[in-house]
Amino acid sequence: MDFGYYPGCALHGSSNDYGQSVHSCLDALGVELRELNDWICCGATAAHSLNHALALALPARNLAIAERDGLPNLLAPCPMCSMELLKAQSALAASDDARRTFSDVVELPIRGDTQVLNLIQVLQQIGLETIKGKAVRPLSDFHPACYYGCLLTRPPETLRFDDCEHPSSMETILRELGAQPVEWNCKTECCGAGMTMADEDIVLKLSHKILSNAKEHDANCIVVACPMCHVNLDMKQPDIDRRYDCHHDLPVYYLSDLVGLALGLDERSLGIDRHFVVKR
Amino acid sequence: MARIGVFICWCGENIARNVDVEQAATQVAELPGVACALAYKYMCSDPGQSLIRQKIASEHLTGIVVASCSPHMHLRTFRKAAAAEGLNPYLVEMANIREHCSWVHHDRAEATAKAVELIRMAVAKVRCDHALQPIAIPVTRRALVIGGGVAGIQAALDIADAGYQVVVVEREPSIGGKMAGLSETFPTLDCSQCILTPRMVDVGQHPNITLHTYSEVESVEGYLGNFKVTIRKKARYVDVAKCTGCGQCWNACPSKKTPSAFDYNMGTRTAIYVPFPQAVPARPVIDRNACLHFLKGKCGVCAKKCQAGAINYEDQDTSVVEEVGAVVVATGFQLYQIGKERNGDGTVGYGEYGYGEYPDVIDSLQFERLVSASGPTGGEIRRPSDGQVPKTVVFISCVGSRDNAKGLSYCSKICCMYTAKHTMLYKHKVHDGTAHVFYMDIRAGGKNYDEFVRRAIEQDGAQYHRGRVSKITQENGRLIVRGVDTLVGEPLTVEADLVVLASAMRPADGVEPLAQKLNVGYDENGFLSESHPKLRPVETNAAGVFVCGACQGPKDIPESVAQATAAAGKVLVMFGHEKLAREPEIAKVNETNCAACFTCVRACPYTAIEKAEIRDRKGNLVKRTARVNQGLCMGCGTCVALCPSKSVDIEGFTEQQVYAMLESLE
Amino acid sequence: MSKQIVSAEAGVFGRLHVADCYQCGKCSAGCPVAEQMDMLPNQLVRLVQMGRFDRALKSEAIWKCVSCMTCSTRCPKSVDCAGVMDALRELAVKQGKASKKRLRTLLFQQAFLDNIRRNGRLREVELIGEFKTRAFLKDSNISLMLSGAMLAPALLKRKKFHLVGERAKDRAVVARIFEKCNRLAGASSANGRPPAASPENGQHR
Amino acid sequence: MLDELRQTCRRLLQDGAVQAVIGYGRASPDDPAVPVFISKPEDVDQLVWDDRCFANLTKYLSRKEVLSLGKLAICVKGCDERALLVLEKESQIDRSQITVIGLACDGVGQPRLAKCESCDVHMPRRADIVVGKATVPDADAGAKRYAEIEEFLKRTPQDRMAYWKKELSRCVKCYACRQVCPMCYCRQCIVDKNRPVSISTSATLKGNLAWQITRAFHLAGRCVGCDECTRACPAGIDLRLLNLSLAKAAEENFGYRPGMDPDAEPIIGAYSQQDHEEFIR
Amino acid sequence: MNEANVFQPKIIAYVCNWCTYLGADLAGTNRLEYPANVRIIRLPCTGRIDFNLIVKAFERGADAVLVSGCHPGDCHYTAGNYHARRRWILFRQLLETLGIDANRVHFSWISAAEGKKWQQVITEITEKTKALGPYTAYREICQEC
Repeated sequence: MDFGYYPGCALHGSSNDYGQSVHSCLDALGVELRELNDWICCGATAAHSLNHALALALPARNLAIAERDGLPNLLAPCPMCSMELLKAQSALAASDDARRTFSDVVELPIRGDTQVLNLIQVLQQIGLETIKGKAVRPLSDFHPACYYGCLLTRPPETLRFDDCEHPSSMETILRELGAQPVEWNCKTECCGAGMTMADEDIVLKLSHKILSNAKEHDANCIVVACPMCHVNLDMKQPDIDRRYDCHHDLPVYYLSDLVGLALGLDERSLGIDRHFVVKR
Repeated sequence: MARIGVFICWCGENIARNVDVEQAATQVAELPGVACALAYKYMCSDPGQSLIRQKIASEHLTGIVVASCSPHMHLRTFRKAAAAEGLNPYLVEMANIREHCSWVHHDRAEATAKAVELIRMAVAKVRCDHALQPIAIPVTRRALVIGGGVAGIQAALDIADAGYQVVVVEREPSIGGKMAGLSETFPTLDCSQCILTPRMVDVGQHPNITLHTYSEVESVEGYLGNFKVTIRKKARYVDVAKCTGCGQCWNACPSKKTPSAFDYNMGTRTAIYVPFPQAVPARPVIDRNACLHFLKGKCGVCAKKCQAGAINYEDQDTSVVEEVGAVVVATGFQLYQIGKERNGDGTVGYGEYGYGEYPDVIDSLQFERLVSASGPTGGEIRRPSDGQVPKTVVFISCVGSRDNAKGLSYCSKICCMYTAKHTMLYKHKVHDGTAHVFYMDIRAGGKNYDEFVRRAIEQDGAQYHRGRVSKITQENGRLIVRGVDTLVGEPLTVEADLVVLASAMRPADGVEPLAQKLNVGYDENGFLSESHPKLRPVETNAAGVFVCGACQGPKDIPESVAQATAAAGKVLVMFGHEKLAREPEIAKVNETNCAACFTCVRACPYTAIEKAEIRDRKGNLVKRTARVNQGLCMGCGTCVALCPSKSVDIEGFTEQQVYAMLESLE
Repeated sequence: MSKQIVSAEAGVFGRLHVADCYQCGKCSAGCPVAEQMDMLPNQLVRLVQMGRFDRALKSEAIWKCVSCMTCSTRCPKSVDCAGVMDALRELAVKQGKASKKRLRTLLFQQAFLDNIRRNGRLREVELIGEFKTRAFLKDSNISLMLSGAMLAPALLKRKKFHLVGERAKDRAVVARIFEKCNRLAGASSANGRPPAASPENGQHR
Repeated sequence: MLDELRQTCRRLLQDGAVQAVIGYGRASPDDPAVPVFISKPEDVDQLVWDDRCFANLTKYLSRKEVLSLGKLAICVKGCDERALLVLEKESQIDRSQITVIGLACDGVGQPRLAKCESCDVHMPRRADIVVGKATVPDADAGAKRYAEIEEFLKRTPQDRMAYWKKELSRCVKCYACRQVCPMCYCRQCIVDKNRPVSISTSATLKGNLAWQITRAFHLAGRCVGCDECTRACPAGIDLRLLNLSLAKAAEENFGYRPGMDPDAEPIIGAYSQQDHEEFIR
Repeated sequence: MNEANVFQPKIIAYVCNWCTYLGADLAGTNRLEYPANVRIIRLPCTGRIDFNLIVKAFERGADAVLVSGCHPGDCHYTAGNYHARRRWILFRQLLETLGIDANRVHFSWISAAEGKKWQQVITEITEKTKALGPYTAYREICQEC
């Protein structure tokens, strides 16, 4: 089984630990990732805030490359990338005009039928039974709060993934691997996302709320499937502790981290040792 | 020689604004056969109609065209006016220059040109009209009422009291409907059961009423005045004739844990049960899915306890056929199923409110049972999760209604009132409690209605916040309600012990297949369609079938009852005649030309065409032909399109008329 | 002025179903940053409905929005409230009306786009440097300039970024995409940032 | 085979099982066979059977003067026989009163008619008496059934219209197509109605087109493909194409071939909720 | 804007009395503007709409014809629209064979609640027909009388 792979800027940059984790984990599952040839940035919030056309064109270029190179599906582990790709795709699907215009803009013909997948969907396609079959270490020590953030499920009509108010797909996978996910209330609350640079106060406040709620519901770690969520909850956690005078002390794992651990990989090969908050 | 009068209506400014009515009159006056053409401000008004009548007389008109609104609006009106002056009403045609012209085309020249053409078409049509006589059909003076809620009860009693036989069909084991489960009613706060149960008893005991409970309409045949209705009586496993309603059986039944549908799952019941103590008939049924006898093949306690020997485990569904002349549909409503109904793209509505996840988030009918003296808590307000008395309750309006994205686009109309009532009932029982209401608008039109809502706010201190709630979560046994008060422009979070969602009213399950059996139309939401929103509010387009209550649209008890009486009135008007007059715009076979291929017989949706034989005086077969049963034909014209030799035609829409209209086009 | 915008922008906001909003406030109720907004999302939609772009464009709230899309997801009328925020931001920049106080978000986003235009992919170190310099030049806020500087060693230690970063190979096509999109968006310059975007210019009107 | 046919007919007439036999006879040696109506056993020698017996004789079953001959036997080829089933479904004949003599047939005409090339009913299947033996049709005979129309439909719409304009401009409204069609049994044809005139009676292109549309569509789901209309047309218009296109539509959309399956419900005057409607907005 | 210079197509709409006619009424009640090119001929049901009417409309110079009625399952007469649908399936084949432009014969289901759809359908048909131009091919046929 192999998948097309669109890492996006984050996984090649400051969230390369996520990239490492995804690679190691899927490798262990016998999945081959075929990275998109000369992909470009999806534009993220900046594009859709400042230039509507650009917000369609940048992801459209990537979709067109995937079509050109014969990749029927594309794993985009970053939900921002994945949402931008899907948004472009549904805009393209909606009108012939748009397809023509943007084929012209991105200088490649585009149909818009690539199947864009997030990390959870890839794990689902690999199959719970397969993963379980390869697992060697139960995750029974882990009581994760599974955190979906905004863009894994929103906007629902574009993402068409899980229940946008009460998602449970990560819990399903982790529970199968022996973890005991907690029920909590901030699964889909926003952590402040792209405001990390521009407005740190918002990020600290929102992320603090999320960490606190996870703790109140007896989680001993948080699981994410998003590089931005990880930055805000992990890298910013020391700042949050300082600002709000508390000790959350909650390690934040990528979903692929925990699946990788269950598969018997060590923390180092998954890049967990490079996180800011480490398990004591 | 045709002498057609054309009457062009201004409809105030509605038509005159975009159509130059005077110019149109001048132009159409030139058309062949037009004797006079004139415009007037309001043609449907009394003076307008008088004008038409006067011209019919003075100009010796042989047909008239009224160019005004949709024929669905006023064709009847103008036909009546013509008839009053002695002109056959079927010599009246309309040109729809309002809905199809002035309201949709804003270029005056274009609209005027089109109006003239529409009138020309109508003139062409009316020239081919001929006088028709209504068709007389016999009436069975016996009515069927479908649904035994307050509307059905009212309609049945009114008809029965007038001296006619009524058959009532109710799907549940008892009549009473939703009202039987309500606590107190707005705006008087009188007890729902106290008003309703005596009426239920009246139905049960009325000599003119035949009651089929736990029964459903299976099929409907026939037509206006002559329906044959097959009713399926579901197996009760209790012989109603033998049973005395003593209660020994349900008191002894060991299976006690079935959620009570009557209590909206807020309480439990036994496997053999009456839905509520005041049930009519006060006879139990056995729920096969809960009964140990059926599930495990043992038990039989009820049969042992029953001294009347009324328990019959071998009972089967049976069918009865009732012949009736009129049908009243009063199938009522159900609540929008929060979190269970899917919108267009398949997402489930209102996950954000946690209904079904958090036990203390309930809907309004569940709250009714919670405050009802006959409810599972005996009228004490105790929340489902832990039985505590909730000190803060949040009521959320417009759940499922006025919500195109997740629910139904319409306003459910009664929720504002019942929510105000709920806050009052709550405050009357929990004096130190706080009731918050999140609302978008307060719609309290009705006698003493707005006063009632003000009382909830001013006297009982309900906290009303204008804004919708975005999310409900649960922390430490309390519900965190994240809303907004748009009037102060601030987000607002309330910690509540209980949340009540004012869920929308929508038609009861199964109304659509029923409507199809009855040939009654319904709208996209499943509400049954009345013939005319203003002038024929309880009639339907299926002759002899009437509607009342919430199956026709959201409404409260007084309105339902009023409409039920209106429907009963219409039935009685029908029953006041020995024979009924039917619109003659139906199919007619040219029997001489008919080649008797009988394609029409195969196609007719009403089996209204039969194979007939024409014989000479000696009884020899001359020819065979198709023939229309005037009582059954509804005038759809399917036969006309299928007949290769056009040996069948439909009055009012004849081949000649349609071609004349086409020919008249420039 | 506002009338002119209405006609020019009616299409954009029309597509977002702004007219359908009946002001229930659910967007504001669920917004994670509503408390920090000078104007609530529903109020902004109302201003757009009224054609009062002057007020809406100046609001800080549009720059507080974290694009989490909770508003659009829960809107009972399917108004794309998050899309309205995007459109307002785009318009504010185009008209040079972006709130001075919220300059930083805008500067960040512009620096972000400039970075992609040049490199095809984001080069984080370059972006941070550029953003901070631009921000410092605008508001001389030394603390932002320094903040995060302390983070750098920690990130380096964790090998969490390349000092140089990577680039797409075919950068020419990226530049052309930017150009074409600017033309599509009706902007006059080719960098995702029309000249009028400078907030000072906006203030002089 | 001819002897067998004559003997069969003679016996039927002698026994009084029928009062008349409708069959083929020869008027002149060079022309196609003509219908003959044999009432006397001694006249059966007038009957012929060869590959010039084109006519579909079922047409005469709805003629008053023929019906007045008494109980009838009729000679049909496998293709003509399908018409009997349609007429029966449409209450036009009482099958129990008619003796059907089926003629085994390997095709008529020299060269064979187009319809014979794709014929899959060489042997009549529901005749009371079958005379002769025919070859078994090729397994793929049916595959070529719509070849001509499929070929025609490959042309552009403009081309098709131009074709019909040219062809129909020759039509003289002689109604021979109607007169020979066994399915045209209306007592008064719609084209002969004058209130209203739905089809212009003059032999102009407008009237000719309207007439041919009407004729073809009235045969939708009914035409058995005997092609008598085409054979009868003095202007040589290939009416077969129109009939074929509707036969194709009937088979493709509803799996229905008129006159083939006595248990199949006729498609006109019936419907299915599953009928496709991708063309409807 | 000289109207005379702009081709104004003639569109004839055969609609059923109970769904599409009421849908068009609703478009009026809601003041939904659309081009004035359509002429409605009201018939009880799509079941009544014969193919001859479509032919006749073209003979009378129509540039496009619309046939519209109740959605499947919603027929006021329960099944008229199903009969009609079946006929149209067959009739379309005949039109194709004759080379009659399928872009000029339109079928739709428009319910009494779909005023908006009526507006859209009429607007689209009008625009489409304007783009196609007058139906000269058929007019030529008729001129030869």
